[in-house]
Amino acid sequence: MIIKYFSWIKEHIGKSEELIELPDDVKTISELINYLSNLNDDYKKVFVKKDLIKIAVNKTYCSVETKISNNDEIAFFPPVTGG
Amino acid sequence: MIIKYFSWIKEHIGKSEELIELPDDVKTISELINYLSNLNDDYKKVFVKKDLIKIAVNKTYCSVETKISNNDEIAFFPPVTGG
Amino acid sequence: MDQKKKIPVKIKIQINDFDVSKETKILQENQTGAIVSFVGVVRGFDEKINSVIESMTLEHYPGMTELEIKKIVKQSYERWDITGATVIHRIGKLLPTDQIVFVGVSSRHRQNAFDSCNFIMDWLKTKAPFWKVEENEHQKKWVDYNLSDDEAAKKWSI
Amino acid sequence: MDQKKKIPVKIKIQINDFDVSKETKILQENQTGAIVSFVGVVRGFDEKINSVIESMTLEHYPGMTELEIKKIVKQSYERWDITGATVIHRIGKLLPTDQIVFVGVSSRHRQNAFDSCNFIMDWLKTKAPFWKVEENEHQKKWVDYNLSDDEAAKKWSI
Repeated sequence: MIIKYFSWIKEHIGKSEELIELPDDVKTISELINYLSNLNDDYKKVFVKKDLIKIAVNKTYCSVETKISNNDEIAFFPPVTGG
Repeated sequence: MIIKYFSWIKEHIGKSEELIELPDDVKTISELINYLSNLNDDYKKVFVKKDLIKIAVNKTYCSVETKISNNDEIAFFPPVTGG
Repeated sequence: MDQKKKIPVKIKIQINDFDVSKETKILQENQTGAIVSFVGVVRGFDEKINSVIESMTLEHYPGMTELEIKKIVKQSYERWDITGATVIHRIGKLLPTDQIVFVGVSSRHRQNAFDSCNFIMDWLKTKAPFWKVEENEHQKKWVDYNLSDDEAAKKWSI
Repeated sequence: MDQKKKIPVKIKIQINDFDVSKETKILQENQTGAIVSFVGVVRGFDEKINSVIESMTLEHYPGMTELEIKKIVKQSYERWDITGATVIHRIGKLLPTDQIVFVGVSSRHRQNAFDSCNFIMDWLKTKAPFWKVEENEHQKKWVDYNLSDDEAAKKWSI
């Protein structure tokens, strides 16, 4: 699974993109967030701000309940500020 | 008094502008319209379409009741179609 | 709202074409974030009279036109917080796809720019003394005014 | 409304500047009477954080940005009778008064052009994945999103 990070989330986590092998018991975005948060404090500090984070699966907005698989591209980013 | 005509009104009356000496008993736009309509048929044919004619005194919109004097510039024109 | 505030206002009635980029750039300055502009264009067919338009000629009432547009722009900047406004209207003979009118408004906030530009166009359509005559090889026809333009202006309830 | 109708749509994400005149001209064709365009510009001061902006850098999510803008434009032309739409958004480093975004919509009737351009901007502001960071000699600050942008988008009730 590819995970992409943008804006201040990218800076807090220290990378713009990473490849992970999705554990079998991680089946939703919500479970992925828990999994990452337990990896280290950088993730934890980002994901406690859950209300400020938007999520996309395969370049489409989704919610924390969305089901995911190892082939998906996930993105975490703040509310957008373009225009 | 200067009277200006625009668009199809100018074409029907056959001139874009004329100078007239305002008779003493013509004190409003309404009276001016009656006065002109009695001059000849060209005016009469235009001014029967009173509802389709806009009026300005000294370059400001006005109504048929507006008082006028010999120093004024009057204009008769159809509803505008610019933009 | 400060009734005395002055903003840069440019009003031109001209035969020549205008350059939308140049006019937009003039409206950009340090504290402007948004520019909304309207460009009106000569169409090649008049659906109301089902007729091809080969050319169009615009006449106006010199002096009164400028006064009326000034009034409309003044109402616009008294109502919305805008930083600049430009109105350019062409006169004379124009061909299909030619630009007729430019209305550009700048503001710190985009909705003010959208609303005041929309307002200026609606009022220009019903108040500024311009008249169009549409021409083709068979006829010359003064354009009838649109009742819907009166309705459009009314939505601003002034 | 014909759900299958196709109109010319141009969507570009680019580092380079754009030419408003050129983009407006592309939107003009025989049966278009009205073009409404929005230009967003970098401001030199951020009032919310009371800070001078010396430069701004825009990043985006390649691929998703284009998809989201396409969806917004599609909703726009399914809702209004428009004849063309162009969205150009710049990325990379920009300076005060630089142009950031162009949204242009053409239509036979001006109110459709005003409304759909306004709609596209409101939705682009809340959906298209761009992020701005404001820079000056003392700091680099990711721009906070505006709650008022969410409110603006809601007025279209979709």
